[in-house]
Amino acid sequence: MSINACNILLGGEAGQGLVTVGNLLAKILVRHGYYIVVTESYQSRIRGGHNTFSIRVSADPITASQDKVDLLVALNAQTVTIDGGTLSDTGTIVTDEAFGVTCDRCLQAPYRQLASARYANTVALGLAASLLGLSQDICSEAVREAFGRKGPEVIEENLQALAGAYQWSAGKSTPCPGLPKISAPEKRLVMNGNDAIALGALSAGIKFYSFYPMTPSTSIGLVLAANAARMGMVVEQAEDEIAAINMAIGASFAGAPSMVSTSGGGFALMVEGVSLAAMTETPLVIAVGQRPAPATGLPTRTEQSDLEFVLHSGHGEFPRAIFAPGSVEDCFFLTRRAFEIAEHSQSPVFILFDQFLADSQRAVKPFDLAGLPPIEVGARPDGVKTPYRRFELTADGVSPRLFPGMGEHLVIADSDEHTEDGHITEDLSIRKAMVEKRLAKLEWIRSQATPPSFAGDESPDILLVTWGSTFGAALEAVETMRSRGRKAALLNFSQVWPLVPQQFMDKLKGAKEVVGVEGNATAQFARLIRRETGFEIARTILRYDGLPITPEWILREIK
Amino acid sequence: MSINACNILLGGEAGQGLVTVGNLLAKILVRHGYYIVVTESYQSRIRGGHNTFSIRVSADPITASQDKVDLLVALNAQTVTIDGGTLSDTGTIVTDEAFGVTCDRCLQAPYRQLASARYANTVALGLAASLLGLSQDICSEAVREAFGRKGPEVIEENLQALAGAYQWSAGKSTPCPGLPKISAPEKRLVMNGNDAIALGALSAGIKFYSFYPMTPSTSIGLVLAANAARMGMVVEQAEDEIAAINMAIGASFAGAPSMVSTSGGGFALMVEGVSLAAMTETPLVIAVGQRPAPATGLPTRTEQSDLEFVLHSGHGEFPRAIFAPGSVEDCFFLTRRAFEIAEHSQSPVFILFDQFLADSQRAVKPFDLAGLPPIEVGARPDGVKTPYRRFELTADGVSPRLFPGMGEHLVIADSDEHTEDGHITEDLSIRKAMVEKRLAKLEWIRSQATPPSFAGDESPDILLVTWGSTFGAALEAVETMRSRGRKAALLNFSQVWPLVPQQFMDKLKGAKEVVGVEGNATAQFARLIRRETGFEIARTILRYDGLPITPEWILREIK
Amino acid sequence: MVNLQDNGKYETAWCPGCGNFPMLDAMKRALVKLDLAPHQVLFVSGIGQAAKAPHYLNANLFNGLHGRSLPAATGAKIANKNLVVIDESGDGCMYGEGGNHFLAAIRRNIDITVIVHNNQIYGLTKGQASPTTDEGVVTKAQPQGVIEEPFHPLAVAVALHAGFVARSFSGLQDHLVDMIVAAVRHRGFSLVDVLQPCVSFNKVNTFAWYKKRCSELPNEYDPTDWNLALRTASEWGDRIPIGVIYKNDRPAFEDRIDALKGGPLVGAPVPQDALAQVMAAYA
Amino acid sequence: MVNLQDNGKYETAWCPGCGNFPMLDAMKRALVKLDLAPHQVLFVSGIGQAAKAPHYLNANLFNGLHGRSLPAATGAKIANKNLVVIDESGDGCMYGEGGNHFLAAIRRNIDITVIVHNNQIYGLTKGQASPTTDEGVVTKAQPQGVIEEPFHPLAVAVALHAGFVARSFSGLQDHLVDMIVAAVRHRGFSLVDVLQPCVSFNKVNTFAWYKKRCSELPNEYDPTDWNLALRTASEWGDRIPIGVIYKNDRPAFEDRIDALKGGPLVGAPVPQDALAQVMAAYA
Ligand SMILES: Cc1ncc(C[n+]2csc(CCOP(=O)(O)OP(=O)(O)O)c2C)c(N)n1
Ligand SMILES: Cc1ncc(C[n+]2csc(CCOP(=O)(O)OP(=O)(O)O)c2C)c(N)n1
Ligand code: SF4
Ligand code: SF4
Ligand SMILES: [Mg+2]
Ligand SMILES: [Mg+2]
Repeated sequence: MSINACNILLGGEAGQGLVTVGNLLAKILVRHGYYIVVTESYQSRIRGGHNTFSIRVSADPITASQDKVDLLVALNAQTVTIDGGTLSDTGTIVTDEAFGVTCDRCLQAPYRQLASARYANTVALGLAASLLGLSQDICSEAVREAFGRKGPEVIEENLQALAGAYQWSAGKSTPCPGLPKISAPEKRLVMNGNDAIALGALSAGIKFYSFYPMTPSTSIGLVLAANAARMGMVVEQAEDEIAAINMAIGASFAGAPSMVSTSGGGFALMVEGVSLAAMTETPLVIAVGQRPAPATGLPTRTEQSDLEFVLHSGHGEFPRAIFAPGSVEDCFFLTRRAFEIAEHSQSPVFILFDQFLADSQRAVKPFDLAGLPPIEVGARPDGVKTPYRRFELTADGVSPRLFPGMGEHLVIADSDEHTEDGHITEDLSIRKAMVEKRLAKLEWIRSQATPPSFAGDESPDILLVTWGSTFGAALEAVETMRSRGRKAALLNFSQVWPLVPQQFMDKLKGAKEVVGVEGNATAQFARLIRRETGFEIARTILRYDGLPITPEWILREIK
Repeated sequence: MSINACNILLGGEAGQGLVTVGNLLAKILVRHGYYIVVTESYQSRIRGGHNTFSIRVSADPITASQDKVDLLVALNAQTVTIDGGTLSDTGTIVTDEAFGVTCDRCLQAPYRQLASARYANTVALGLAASLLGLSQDICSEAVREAFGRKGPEVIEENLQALAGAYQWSAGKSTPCPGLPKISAPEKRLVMNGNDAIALGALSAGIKFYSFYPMTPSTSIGLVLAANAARMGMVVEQAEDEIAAINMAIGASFAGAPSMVSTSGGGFALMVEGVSLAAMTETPLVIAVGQRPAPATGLPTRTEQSDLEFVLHSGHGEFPRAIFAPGSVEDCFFLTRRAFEIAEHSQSPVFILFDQFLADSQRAVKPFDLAGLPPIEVGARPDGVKTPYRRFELTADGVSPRLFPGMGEHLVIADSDEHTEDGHITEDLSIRKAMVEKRLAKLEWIRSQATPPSFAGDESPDILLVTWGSTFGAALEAVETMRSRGRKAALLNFSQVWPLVPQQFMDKLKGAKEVVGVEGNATAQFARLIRRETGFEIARTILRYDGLPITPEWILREIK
Repeated sequence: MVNLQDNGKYETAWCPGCGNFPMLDAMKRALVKLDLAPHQVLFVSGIGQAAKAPHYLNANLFNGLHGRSLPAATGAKIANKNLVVIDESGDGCMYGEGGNHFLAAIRRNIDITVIVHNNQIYGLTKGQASPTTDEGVVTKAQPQGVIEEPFHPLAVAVALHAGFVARSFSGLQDHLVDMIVAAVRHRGFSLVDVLQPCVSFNKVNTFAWYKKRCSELPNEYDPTDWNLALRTASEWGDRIPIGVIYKNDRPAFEDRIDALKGGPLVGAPVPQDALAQVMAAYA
Repeated sequence: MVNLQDNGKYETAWCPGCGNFPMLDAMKRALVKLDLAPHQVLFVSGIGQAAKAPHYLNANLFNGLHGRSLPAATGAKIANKNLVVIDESGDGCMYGEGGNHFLAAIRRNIDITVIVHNNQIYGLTKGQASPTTDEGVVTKAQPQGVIEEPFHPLAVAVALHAGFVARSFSGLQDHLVDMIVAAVRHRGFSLVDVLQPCVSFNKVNTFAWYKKRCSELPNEYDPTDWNLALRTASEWGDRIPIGVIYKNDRPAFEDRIDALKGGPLVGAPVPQDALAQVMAAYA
C-alpha cells in the first residue's frame, strides 16, 4: 500500500460505550493534526451484539477505510475472536487480561485494576492513545469536554481511568505506521456525513426540517434539533414520512427553505410528495441515506442500491437533480448546492448518501462561512408582473416565486394540472404547455451540473468509475495501482443526475478498460451511463454484503 | 384510410346519462356483429362540464380510435360547438332542434317531442341507432336488460323514447362508412380493459383484492366486488393504498392469490410494499392505471408516463415483471399471466395500463374458460424437506412456498434480511447469499418473457416501436402506410420488463428508421431500450396532452 | 373593510343542489365577518369535490394531495405564523387517507382551522363508502352494505383533547358562519365537521335527513366540560347535536417553540454568528 | 397438550432488564393456557424492538414493515380465518406510523389480537418521542421536551367502539397472561396495550413508575358500560387502571362477509361455473 496509515479498531458490544470513546479518539487524533477516516459498524440493537468503530489515521490526507487492522482494542473477548483475523502482520491486540483470551500478539492489560468496570471504555481509550504516542493532555482535555455536562465526579473518574491506562502502558508501544509527530497541527473539525449535511443545510439557510426517525439519517435531525432554537429554525418529528415531506412542501411553499431526510423505506413513503413538489414547483431538498434493502433489510449497514429508485421516484415526468457526496466536505458543499438548485429550479433535489458516509467521521478544514452566504429565496414582489401568476409561462420554465401573505398578491398552487395563475384546469392545451414548462427547467439544471472529477493518468489502462461514498476507496485504489506502475485513473460522479455526456465521454472513451465500482448488486450507475450515452461499462466491481467498499476490495477484484 | 369504419361520438355533460347510452350503443353494435373501439373522455366532476363517448365501429377487426367523427350525437348545444370541428367531410350532427344551434350538416330532431327531458339520452340513442340502420328489436332488448332492475315503468318509457326516435328518423339515413349488414353475427362480449383485468384475475383464481378508489382503476374493484360473493373471494376497500398493498401481501402470504390496483399517485404510496413483497418473496399482482401526472394531474385522462417509475419502484434490488396490455384481450390474458409469473417467481408483477384502455370497450371473443384453469398456488407440503425453511437456498432462487396453518410446519417471513428459515439475521455472508438468491429469480422470469409482437414488412423503411395501449393506433398507422405503398412495420411490447434483446434486436437493426411512439413527454421506453441494448431510437412521436394517440396522430407526425 | 365581493365569483365543478354551495357562501361570509382580506388567508386542501372549494374564492391556496392537506397546512403555518391557515377538505380526505395526520394535528394543536365537508361518501370517485358512511349503506364498492363501525371524528378529537371541536350543517348557514368564525378565532387546532348532503351519491343522509336531526346545543351547554363533550360528540342518531362541542385553552404549538416566539420564519435572516458557533463545536 | 417447551428458546436482541422479556414469557404462557400449538398461530409484527418478539418463540410469523402490521394481519386473517392471528408491535409502530391502520382495524372488527409493547418511546431508533411519550419528556429529538398531547390509544379505541380493549403491565405477568388469553378468546378486534419499561431510553416511565401507578380495575367494574369505559380509558396519572376496560359483542368482520361464511379462502377451489356466469354478463 502506498499510503502510510494506521488502522485502529475498537470492538465491543452495544452499550459498552464504544462509540463514546471512538468519537473521543477520533477527536484526539485530529487535534494532533492527523487525518482520519472512521467506519462505524453496528447492529440493529441497543445492547449486546458486536459492534466496531474503526479509525484509520494518517499524517497525510486519506479518503478511505482499510481492511487490515494495526491496533485492535477489545472491549470484550468476542472482539478478539471475531476481528482477530483482520490483524495486519505487525498488528497488536489490546485486551483485558480478565477476558482470558490468549493470542500471539495480545497485549494483556488489567482493565479492572486501572478503573472500575464502568470506565472500561475509557481505559481502552487511554491504552490506545498512549500506545499510539498521543498526548495525555490532549486526551484529558477531550475527556473533560465530553463529560462536562455529567458533573465533576464523572469527569474525575474518567480522567483517573485515562491516567491509569497511560501509566500502565508507559514504555510500551505498538508498531503503527504513518503517525509521525506533527509539530504545528492545523485546526480541523471532526464530523461525519450527517453532521456535514446538517451544517450544509444550516449554512444554506434552512428554516424547516421534518423527519421520521430512520437509520442512518436520524442524526441529521438530531443535530438540527439541538441547534434549532439558536438558528431560528423549526425541526418537527412527523407522525410518518408522508407527513414529513408534505409538511416540508407546505413550509417551502410559504417561504421557508426546507429539507427532509430518511432512508430507502421511509423515502418509499415520500415519493408521492416528490411528485407534488414537482407539480407545485416547490423547492425541496431530500436527503436519502441508503442502507441494504429491500424492505427493512439490514438497517444499520451500508449500500448504494437506491440510485434508480430515487432517480425515477414519483409518478409523472419532471426535472430533478441528484447529488452523491463522496466525502464529508461534499456533504457540506453539495447540500448547500442542493438548496440552491432546488430554489432556482423550483424542483425536488436529492442528496443520495449512505450509512458508511453518514457515520464516517473525517478531519475537515473549517468551512469559510464568510464566503458562504445563505441562498436567496423567492422572487422580489416588486419585480413581478401583476396580476401575479405563480406559474407564468416563461422561456426557461422558471416563474417568479412569491410567498403567500407577504404582500397583497395571491399565491395559488395546485397538485392538479393548473393554469398560469395556479387554478385547477382540464384544458388540454394548457396541460401541454405546462408539461413543457416544467420539463424546460431541466435545461438549466443540466447547465449547472457538477462535472465528474477525474484523477490519475490520462488515457489510462484502467479507469474506475464511481459515485457517492465509494469515491474515497477508488481514489486510493487508483493511487496504489499507479504507485505500482499501472496507468490508472478515476472518474467520480458527485452529481449523478442529470448527466452531461460532454463532460466525461472523452474520459470513458480514452481508457483501455472501464470498470464500474458500486455498492450494489446490479451496477445501477453503469446502466444509467449506458442509457444516457450508449457507452457500455462491461466490467463492474460490486459489493452488497452491507459493508463499504475498501481500497483492498477493489485491488483484490481487479488483480 | 385503408380501414372502413364509422366513428360515432356522443357528447354532453356529466349527469346526462351519456355513458349509459354509450354503453348500450356499444352493446347493440356488437350484437349486430360489428367490432368497436370506445374512447371515453370525461372530466373530473360528477355533473356538468363536457364529456364524450366515442364508438368507432367496423365490420372488420379494428384496434384504434379515430379523430374524425362521422356521426356526432349531441345531448347539449355545447357539444356541437366543441366537437363540431371534428366532423368528417361527409359527417352528420344530430341535435335537438330546441338547442337552437344552426349548422350545415345538422339533423335537427325534436328531442322533447319524442320523449320527456328525462329520456333525452334514450332518444339520442334511438336516433343514432336508427340512422345507422340498426335493428330496433336488438336495441329494445338491450334497453330492457339495462333498465330491468328499475321496474317496468322505466323500461316502458325508455322503449317509447326509442320507438319515437326510430319513427322520427325513419327514411332518414346518414352516410357512415363500413357498416354492411352482417347476416350471422358472431357472439362477442363487450368489455373494457378494467373489466378484462377483473375477469383475468378471477380466471387466475384471485381470492383477495384490496383497493382504495382511484381513477382510472376503480372499476376493477367494483366488478370484483359485484361478483365476490359468488366467486368466493373477498374485496376490501382499504383505509389507504398503503393498507391495500400490505393487506394483499398478508393475504398472499397466507395463501390467497391477491391483487391490488391503483393509479400513479396511489401507487406512489405502495412502493414500500412492493419492496416488502420482494423481500418476503410473496407473490403479488399490482395493476397500475396510468393517468397524466405529476401529482393529481388530470385525473380522468390518459398517459403512459409511469413506466420508469414502476420499473424502479421500491427500495433495493429485486426481480419483477411488467406487462403492458395493448388490447382488452391482452388485459385478460396478461392478468392471468401476471398471476402465474408472480406465483412462480414469488415476486411482485405489474400490469401497467392506462385510462384509455381501462375505459375502452371492445368486442371480444368469449374466453375459452375450459382451457384456462386457475393457477396453482404454493407447494405441496408433502414434497417439502423438513424442517421447513421458507427461504431455502436453491439453484434458481425459488424456494418451496407453504402456507401458515396448513400443516405442522412453521412459515416465517421477515422484511429484515433473514436466514433460510426466515428469521432476522445480521450475518453478512447470509446477506450476500440472499441477495443472489432473490436476483437469481430474474433468470426464470426472463426465460418466460413474452416477446414483442411484430407486424408488417420485414426490413421496413419505417419501424414503429410501441408498448401498452398505443399498440392499436400504431398497428393501424402501419397498415395505412403499407396500403399507401410504404414499407412499414410495428414492434409492440406487451411485456416491458424484463427485456430480452435476442427477441427483437434483429427487428430494430433491420429497419431503416425506428420511431418510438409513446404517450409521454420524455420517451421512457426508448430510453429503456437504449439502456438494455445500447440501441438508440433517435426519433420519437410523443403525446402528453391527456388524450390517447390515434392513427391519424401518428400519420400526421410521420408525414 | 373586507366585503363579499373581495371573495370573487368562480364557476364550480359541483353538482346542482350540492351542499358544497352553501358551505362556500358561508365561508365567504365568515371571512367578511372576520375582516380577513384575501392575502391574509391561506387555504390548504386535499383532493375531492370538497377540496376544490377554496378554488372558488379569492385567497392564497395550496391544493395538495388527497389526504395530505394537514401536514402541508402545518408546514405553511410554521413557515409563516402570521397567515390565517384554513384547511378545507372532504371526509374521505381528512378521516380516510388522512387519518394519521388528523390524529397528529389534533395532538400538535397548531393554530389552523379545519373545515371538513362531511358528506359521508367519496364524492369525486363516484360514491364509495367513506369512513363516516353509516353502517349498512349500500354502494357499488360495498354491495353487501358497509359493515365497519363509522369513524367518529368528533369523539376522537375530544378524546385527544383537541383545542376546538364543533359540528355544523350546510343547511344552516348562519350557524355554519358562526362556527367558522369561532373556529378561526380559536388559537390552536380547530375542527368544524360540517354535515353536507351529496345529492349525487348519498341517498341516505340527505338534506332532509340531516335537517330533521340537527339540533343546536342548548345555551347552558358547557363546551369546557370534557366528560360531557365526549358524550355529546358521540351522539349520532335521531338527534345530532351541532354547535361548539368542546374547547380548551391548551397553548398552541407555535407558542411553545423557541424559534417561533419572534417573527415568522419566512424572510428572517440566517444568524451567521450562531452558525459559526455551531460549526466551532466540531473542532 | 401444548406446553412451554413448544415455544422454543431463542437468543434475543434486547437490552438486559428490558420489559420485553417478561412480555415474551407472558405470551408463551398465554399460548399454553390457550392450548395453541405453534402452527395454529400466526404472529404478525412491524419493525422496532417490540416487533422482534415473535422471532423468539415458535409460531408462524410475518414480520412486515414498520407501522404496517395491522393491514398484513388483516389480509392474512381474511385468507385463512382458521389462523389465530396475533399482531405484536411497539407504540411507535402501532400508534405512530401505523395510526391510520389502527383506526381502520378497530372499525373493521376483524378477529385479531393486538399486543402493543408500549414503552412510550422509539426504542430501536434510540430514543425519540413516540405518540405516547408524556408531555414534557426531553429526548435528543425533542430537546425542548415533548409539547404534543400524548395519543390515548385506549380512549380512541373505546370512542370507536372497539370490540375488546385492555391494558396491562409487563411487570404484572399473571395479569398480562390473563389479558392476552381473554383478548385472543374474544371474537373480534382485541387490543391489549401493555406498559413496558424501556431501560435504555425511557428514564421517566420506569418499572417503578408504572408499578406505583398500575391499579387493577375492581371486580364490580362493568366493561360493557361504554360511558364508564371512556372515562376509565382516559385515566392517566397517579392511578393508571389496568384490566379489561371495554368490550362489546359486535359481530366480527369475518362473520359478515359472504365469502368467509364457509371454509377459509386458502385452498378453496375456484368456482368455474360462477366464473362462466360472470363472463356471460358481458355478452
Ligand atoms: C393517493 C390518492 N388516492 C386516491 C385518490 C382518488 N380520490 C380522489 S378524491 C377521492 C375521494 C374523495 O372523497 P372526499 O374526501 O370525501 O371528498 P368528496 O369528493 O366527497 O367531497 C379519492 C379516493 C387520489 N387522488 N389520491
Ligand atoms: C418506514 C420506516 N420508517 C422508519 C423506520 C425506522 N424505525 C424502525 S423501528 C422505529 C421505531 C420503533 O419504535 P416502537 O415501535 O415504539 O418500537 P420499540 O423499538 O420502542 O419497541 C423506527 C422509527 C422504519 N424501519 N421504517
Ligand atoms: S358528487 Fe356529491 S359532493 Fe360532489 S359535487 Fe356532486 S353532490 Fe356535491
Ligand atoms: S431499547 Fe428499550 S425497549 Fe429496546 S430492548 Fe432496550 S430496553 Fe427494551
Ligand atoms: Mg366526501
Ligand atoms: Mg416503543
